[in-house]
Amino acid sequence: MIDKFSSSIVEALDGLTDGATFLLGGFGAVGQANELIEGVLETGIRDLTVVANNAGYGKVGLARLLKEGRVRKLICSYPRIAGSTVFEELYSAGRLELELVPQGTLAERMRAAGAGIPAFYTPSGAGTLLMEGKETRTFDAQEHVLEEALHGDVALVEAWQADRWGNLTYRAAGRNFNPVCAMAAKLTIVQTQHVCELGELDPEAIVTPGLFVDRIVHIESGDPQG
Amino acid sequence: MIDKFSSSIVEALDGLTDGATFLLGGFGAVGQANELIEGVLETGIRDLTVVANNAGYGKVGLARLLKEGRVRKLICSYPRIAGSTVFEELYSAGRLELELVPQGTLAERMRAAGAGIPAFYTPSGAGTLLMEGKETRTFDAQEHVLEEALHGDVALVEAWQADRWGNLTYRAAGRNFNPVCAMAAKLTIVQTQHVCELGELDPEAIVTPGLFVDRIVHIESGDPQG
Amino acid sequence: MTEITANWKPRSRAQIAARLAMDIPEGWTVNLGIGVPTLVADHVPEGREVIFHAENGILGVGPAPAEGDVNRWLINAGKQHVTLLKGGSYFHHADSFAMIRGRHLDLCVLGAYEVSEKGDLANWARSSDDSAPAVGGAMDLAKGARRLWVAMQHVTREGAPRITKSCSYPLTAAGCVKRIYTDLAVIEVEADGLRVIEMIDGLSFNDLQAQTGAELKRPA
Amino acid sequence: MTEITANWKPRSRAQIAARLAMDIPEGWTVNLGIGVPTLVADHVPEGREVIFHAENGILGVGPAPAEGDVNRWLINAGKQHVTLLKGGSYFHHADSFAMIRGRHLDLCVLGAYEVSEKGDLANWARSSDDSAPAVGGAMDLAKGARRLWVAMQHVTREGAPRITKSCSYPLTAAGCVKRIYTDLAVIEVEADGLRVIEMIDGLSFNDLQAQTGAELKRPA
Repeated sequence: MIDKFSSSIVEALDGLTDGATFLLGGFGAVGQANELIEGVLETGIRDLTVVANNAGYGKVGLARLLKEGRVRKLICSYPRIAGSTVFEELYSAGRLELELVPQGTLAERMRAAGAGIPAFYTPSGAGTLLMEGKETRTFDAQEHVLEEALHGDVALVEAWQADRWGNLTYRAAGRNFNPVCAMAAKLTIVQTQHVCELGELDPEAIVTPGLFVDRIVHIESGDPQG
Repeated sequence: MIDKFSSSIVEALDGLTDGATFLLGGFGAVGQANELIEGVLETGIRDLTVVANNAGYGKVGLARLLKEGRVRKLICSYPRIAGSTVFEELYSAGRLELELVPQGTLAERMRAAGAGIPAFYTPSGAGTLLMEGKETRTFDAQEHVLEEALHGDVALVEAWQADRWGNLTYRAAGRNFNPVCAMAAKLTIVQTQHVCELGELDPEAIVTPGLFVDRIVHIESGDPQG
Repeated sequence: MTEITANWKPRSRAQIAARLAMDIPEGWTVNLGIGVPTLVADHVPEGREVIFHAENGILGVGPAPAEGDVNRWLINAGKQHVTLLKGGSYFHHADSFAMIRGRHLDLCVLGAYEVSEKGDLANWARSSDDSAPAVGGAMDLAKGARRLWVAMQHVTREGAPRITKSCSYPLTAAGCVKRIYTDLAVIEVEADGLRVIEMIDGLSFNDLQAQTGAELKRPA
Repeated sequence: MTEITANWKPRSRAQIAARLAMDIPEGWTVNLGIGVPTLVADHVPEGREVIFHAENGILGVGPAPAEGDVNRWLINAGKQHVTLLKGGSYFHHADSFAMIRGRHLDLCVLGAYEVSEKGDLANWARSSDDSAPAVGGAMDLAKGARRLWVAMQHVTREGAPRITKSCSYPLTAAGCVKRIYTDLAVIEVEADGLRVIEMIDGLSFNDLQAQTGAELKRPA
């Protein structure tokens, strides 16, 4: 019987290695898999590349991972951390590499990775500092930038509901980057607020079909704090 | 008050012109906006380019439009028509231009059009007859083909439920190409089996948000026949 | 900057937002940036249905919730708690930016550090080595929305013009701004330069020009 | 073709499907092409959970419905009526092919006109000017699935081999086939050629080789 549930965070995070690229769902405080991220901290792995919209929110999750010096490089659209100076301190001190990516390009690069599209052209960012050195091409008389798929070794996702096949739903703005991260990693690990029996989720309303999910752990983390 | 409902097929199809490119949802007999397509036939417009997975199903909808000689070019993945020889006769007689596109590339080209991506690379079809003359490029030691966005002037979509903002749901395999077509056309026209009050559709389960939809007409066409 | 003897009172942030909101027709889908743009939602004239998009995956964003009635899962792009209107929907980030990049938004309203006479926008970094650069969705919105209006103060706190011949800060996108709503005026970016559409009561064209770093054309 | 005195009986279509189904481990996500591949779903060993994907937007495809209990909105890629298992889900075509192209399917089983000794697949057109060419999702599946197995008759109705040195029909994709299940044998496409894994009872290696258009290696 297919059963993707792990009995603990430790089990769900088994096998992670130094140098891995992590894709983190979440936007602001909502939809962050903070317990999994702090579990990564516990594993002791380091030299990580982290892909996330924000550089953490508040002082939990990614903000802690950054503060503990585990992250070598951040690929991010909006790295300022509300209520924290962790990012700015590390970045100013040259202890954190930053690749700043327009938010839509960040999402689309992960979607492309998940969809087997190695590269695509986008108008976003054309003619700006962020695109210096990138290949460009004109379509419809407008400059476009060639952007490559952004793959992860591991995705850490927060879901609202999950079943044993790995089917997921999200809650309101908690959806954000989570379904895109789930598509784009070799190993997708989910923390879910609720566990459902197979067949309980409406097939018309499943957002992430199970084939994108590898491991799930049930964590009732409650409402986002932020 | 925003109200995208038209009172008739004629009203919903107002303003269509010769030479337009139509994107048609549907796969097999399921999710075909047959009543709108036959409405297009009634308008008398011709010289159309039609983008659809199949060249119609049975002898209704697109099969009729083809038979009446209104279509100049078909962009399609699987043009054989079950229970009909319309396509083969026209194509063999040189009276219909055909652009054969792998099914996933067809879907992704429309999704790209809807998402403001002018072109992308895909492995599908690389090294085959269908890609002769197309630009290619190697990523990860594998040949990829550059495919361009496929825009429509008009999309004809069949939905299960719709509200006055144009939010749509579909039914089972009736979803297929419909949400992708809805994204990719300048004018998206929907026939819906059911009409809902605003707020009646679950915000977590709306498949096509209203901003992709221009006009809706209520047609209880019943179950697909095929 | 030039000393100006004022017999006029600049628009408040709320008044800038309200003035801009007047120009949004019924039925438009609109994305609002953080700052003054966010206030636009509160000033859409009664009975006019406008649909607000938040790039973090919401269409049909409603007003801030009543205190004690906050859904902590429901925030806008500025991370403020919001509500969802009837007819609203949720989607993921790639779908959300497909809407933006695919030109499905009628309007985006953004704040700016600077806008040039060509409609160039600078609103994401103070310098090329900003200590905390943060672009968010601004570049996607600037390129993707069918039209981009800016809502901002006409001059900096130090009195320097924000509307200039060219931007000194790193660009968000070139030639994207169609209209500028400030505390002093409404200005259209036309192919051949900046046309004043409206000035606040009591302000002379010369006073406005004096606070603007690019040549203005008089109201038509 | 060589006349063969048979003391063996070729596998039926259902038997080919059943033999292939034996090799699908629990938990795989599998797409089945039309023809013999479709039959695979009916032969997964009891109690082994395998998830079937249909490229028209279904994950968790179940068996054909009982007569009189058909949901006419629920068809597979071959346009046959199917059911949905508990745990099944629906999605649109771009998402469906994202799954395929993005290498999220463990296996795809397709029919073929021909397979070459390099694993080239030809299954979509009989000639470069076929009067009704129809590619469907074959090219996406051939490139996208993590592994591709072919289920087909070993020879054509006329007795000509379908497993050949190179394909005479237009290619679906080069070098994509990993294993071939026919009415006579199971053959692995290895880097240096075709390795026979299994033959049906009573068939000699030489008999099999005689019906194959490329050199076979004996079972290891």
